[in-house]
Amino acid sequence: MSDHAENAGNETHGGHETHHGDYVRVWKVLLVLLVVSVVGPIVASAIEHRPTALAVTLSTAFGIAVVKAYMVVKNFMHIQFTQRFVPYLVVTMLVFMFLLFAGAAPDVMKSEGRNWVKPGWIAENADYRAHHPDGSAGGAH
Amino acid sequence: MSSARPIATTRSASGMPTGRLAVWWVIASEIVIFGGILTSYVMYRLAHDSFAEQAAHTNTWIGAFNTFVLLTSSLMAVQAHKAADSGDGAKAARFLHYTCLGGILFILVKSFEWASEIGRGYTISSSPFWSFYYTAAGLHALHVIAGVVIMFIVAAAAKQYRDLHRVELIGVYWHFVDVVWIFLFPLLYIAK
Amino acid sequence: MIERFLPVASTYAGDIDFVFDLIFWTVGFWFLLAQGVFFWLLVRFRKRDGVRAQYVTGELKSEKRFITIPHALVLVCDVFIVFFAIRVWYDVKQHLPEAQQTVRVVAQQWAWSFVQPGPDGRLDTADDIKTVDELHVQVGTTYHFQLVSRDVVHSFSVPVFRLKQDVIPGRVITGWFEPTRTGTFDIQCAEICGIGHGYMPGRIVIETAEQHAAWMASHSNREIAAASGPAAGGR
Amino acid sequence: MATRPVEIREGHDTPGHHEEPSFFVKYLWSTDHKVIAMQYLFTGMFMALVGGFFSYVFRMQLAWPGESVPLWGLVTPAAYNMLITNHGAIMIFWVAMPVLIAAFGNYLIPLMLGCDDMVFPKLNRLSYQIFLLSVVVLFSSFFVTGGGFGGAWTMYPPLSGEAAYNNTPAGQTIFIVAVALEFVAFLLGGINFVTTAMNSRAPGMKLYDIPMVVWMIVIASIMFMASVGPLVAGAVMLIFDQTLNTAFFDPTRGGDPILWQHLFWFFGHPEVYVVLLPAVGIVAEVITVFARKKLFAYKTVLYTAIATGVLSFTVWAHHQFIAGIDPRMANIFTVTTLLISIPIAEMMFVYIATLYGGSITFSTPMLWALSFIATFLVGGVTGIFLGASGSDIYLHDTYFVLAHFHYTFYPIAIIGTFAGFTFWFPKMFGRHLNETLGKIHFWLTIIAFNGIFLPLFVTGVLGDNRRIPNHQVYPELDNPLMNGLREVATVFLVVMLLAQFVFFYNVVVSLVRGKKAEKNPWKSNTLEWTADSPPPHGNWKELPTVYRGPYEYGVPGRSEDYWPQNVPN
Repeated sequence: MSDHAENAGNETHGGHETHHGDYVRVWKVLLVLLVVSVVGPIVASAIEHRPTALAVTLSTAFGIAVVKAYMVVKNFMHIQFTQRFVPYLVVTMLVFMFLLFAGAAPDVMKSEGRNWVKPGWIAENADYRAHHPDGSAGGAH
Repeated sequence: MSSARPIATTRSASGMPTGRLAVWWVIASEIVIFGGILTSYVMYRLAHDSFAEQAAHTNTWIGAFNTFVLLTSSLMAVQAHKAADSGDGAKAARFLHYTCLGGILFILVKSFEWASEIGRGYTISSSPFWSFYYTAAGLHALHVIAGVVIMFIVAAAAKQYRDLHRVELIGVYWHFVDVVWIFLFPLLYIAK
Repeated sequence: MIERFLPVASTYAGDIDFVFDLIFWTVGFWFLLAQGVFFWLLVRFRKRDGVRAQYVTGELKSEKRFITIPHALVLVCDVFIVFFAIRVWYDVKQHLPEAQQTVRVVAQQWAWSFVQPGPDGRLDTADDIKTVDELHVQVGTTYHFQLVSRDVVHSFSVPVFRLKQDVIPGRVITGWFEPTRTGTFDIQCAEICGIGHGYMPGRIVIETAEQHAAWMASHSNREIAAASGPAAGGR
Repeated sequence: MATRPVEIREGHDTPGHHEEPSFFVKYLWSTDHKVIAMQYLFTGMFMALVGGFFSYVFRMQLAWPGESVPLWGLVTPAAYNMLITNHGAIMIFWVAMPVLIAAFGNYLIPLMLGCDDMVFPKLNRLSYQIFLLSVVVLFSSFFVTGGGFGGAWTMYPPLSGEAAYNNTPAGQTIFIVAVALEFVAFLLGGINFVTTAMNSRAPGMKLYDIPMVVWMIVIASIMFMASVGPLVAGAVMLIFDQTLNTAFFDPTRGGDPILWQHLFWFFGHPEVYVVLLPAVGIVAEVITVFARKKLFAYKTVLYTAIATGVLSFTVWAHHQFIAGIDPRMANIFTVTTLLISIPIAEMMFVYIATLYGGSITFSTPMLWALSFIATFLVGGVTGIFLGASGSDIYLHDTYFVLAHFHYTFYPIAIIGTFAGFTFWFPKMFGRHLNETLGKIHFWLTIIAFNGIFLPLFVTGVLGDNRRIPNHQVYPELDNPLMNGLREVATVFLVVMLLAQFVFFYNVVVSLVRGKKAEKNPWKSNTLEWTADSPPPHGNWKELPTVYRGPYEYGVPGRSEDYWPQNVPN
């Protein structure tokens, strides 16, 4: 909100002029990306090596979602033709959500932490049991 | 009660038209609403194995089809914006109606999908995954419905060449709804 | 200064009182200074005939000094307070000394029950000693407590220990205390838990080794109902 | 709704549209920002009376447990929980927010920025109507089977998530719906405030020419928008937990109650600053006028407010230190919490420095503003005890916490409101308040306020726990000293509540017989004082142009000691 001081009192309405691009081409790229994001995890499920499969799933599903979202925001919502604070505003909101995640995840996402455990969560979590074969649920460390 | 618009609305000290400015603020406040529920979902998803097992019962093809529908409707919305900018209200209204059609199709597919999920016994109270599945998608669907209703109103005005700048505003909102779905789709359907 | 009104009955109660006192004097000094300056200004610059207010922008470095210097001093005090606060926090909540005894604290609407190991020294065996609203512990012994809730969020508060820890359903939270004096004191619920929240008083009885042994003996030969399992709050 | 039209209109600097509307249209269906401000103000004051009455009932119970309370009767534990829950929720959501943000925001933003209305007048009206609906919904929860919700305003599940635990099957859901509606109202209002402030400033008004109170309300609105989202999502999840048998927060079926606490406090802590900032903004306006002083270091105040706003998003878990979060996280939040004391302390220093070299008149609004600084300092310094994790172990959820946050919220919501109300009363209603009655009201209120909460600091340090209807249940809390202090607090509360009748008497009498107010009775600089008192619909015949900042008092070389923003030279 700092770069519009000089515009005070300016009562015209164009703002920045929006430049319309080739929307159909953007749409075609988006559809290709959609196909990749669906096919990627299917391919991944055929891969034996688990870390590779996970990497393929994550990158095709979420990496491409980010790309798609960026394309929509840029080409359809014309964020680059708004005032500069708008992208900052959007990024700030996302940063706040990341803060929420960072603050809450050590409690909510974990099944155990310093001096506490969630026995119910551990009981249903096969991965955890695989790593802790004694199945102890009561002891904290 | 004044029927005329206040002068305040016509001022533009920030360099941005008031409506466009406001729509971005609406989007900012929506980001944190969806952010709250998706952050919660991601935390639970990463903590529970059962989420992946449950997510395997979702229908990826329906989700993908709905993504296709929303992407296409977004294309229509931006074409409407282009038409409105060139002053062609009738064309803008036509494209807006195509967008509405996309929204309605999305909701119809969604209802069909939900009905079949519920028919197979996966209700909102079946497990935390399904709770999130219905809550997050339901919140999104509510936005789709609201968007369609507003779009019909905007299209009716645009047809008579009134308030053409609104075409862009509803379009920006619609693209945001699209972006939310772009993230919901892999989160709910693909991550198995 | 808390110790003048409330007995000190755990090893770390004195440390928590110390943090309180430290903050009290540091912050109290600042508070009185600020209020003193504030009221002095009110008297000194009250409206008088023929005297006009000065024009001070506060943008000059020489003027800003009056803000930035106290500001830096506040920061120093903050660092000081953070250091001691975290040291005590680490000691009480984060660090867990080796336990000599373990007791399970089960909270429910609206009662406390306590499960202690019987003569075999282990929980979840047939000889566990279960008591309701009364916890017997031995002075000078390091206890671990496992907090379990059967229904809603409660809070296990023992004022004489300066100890408070919420009891969260679905979690087993472990903490510790070491009583340093004998006597009978309050256990309170410090988190609203429904209509009976105000009516779930527990008592902690801190006993000498002999008294505690006698109490153990009087309870261990009694037939005890099956103790609650570790997942009592989770399932 | 965000799609209000923007169109270029030629030669539009004379608001035209003045047909005489009917009473209904003029006062109940109006889109005029001043009328909506009044609606918010009076609804907020009414709610303050309700919240105040609730506090009277439960303080009587605390001082003399088990005895019948006049005007209420016996206080059952269920009623006690309902009273404290709704007292908290009403005072925050239905008093502090509507009065400080919505009422003053609606009234001052267009007037101080020199425009004729908000940018979205109909959205503004809708915002108030939704707010009013939320009031009605909240009240309806008191009369359903099981009574009003009694799980504390923080609504921690599982207590709030299941009727079997809280015994208010209908009240629990209605309560959350009311809160959610209130959020919607303020989201709409906030978008309006922010957009108006960004776009509709008078010609010539640069960012640093905006009066501080407008900045504060705008920053508060942005903070509200940025923080409330997760709680809106959380409220939906909690309502589904209650009604659709989902398990978002139910630990027995894979949920986690701590998640709610994070979602709630992620909003809850910024919310403190959301209501604080408008109040300090009001105080800035009042002290500069009555000390005839330029605000000391305008930019510093602004930057500290923004710093506070940003930092307040990083401190929320200090409400949860002992609530089962990982103890390692508490260390991080201790550091951030003590960090936030720095911008707030700086802001208070700036206000004190503003008084230096002034020519201070002790009028009623000035007394309120000064008492804000004095009492808020108490609230500020006692917060250090609670932000420091080591001492919070003991003090958490005691009356020390309660006294601490009443020493912040009372100055904010009550003292700040009275400062603003008495200051702008001549502008709002065109008449002066009676100064003598105003001072009687001030001294009674401020002394009684300190009389209520200073004893509660002591009982808190001695171990008094919150939300317990009868402390005699606990032997350690049942002694003559603590019982005596509780009685003192209650007596002062009754005095304070009775003192408010002086205020209402003063308002009514002054509205009818008060001295007529001229345009600018306080010789103030800001734009609202250049409009008529009270301003007509459209505010000005010709909208003002701005030439300088809002705090040019006592400029050397001028014959007058003030220099209004709209005067060319």
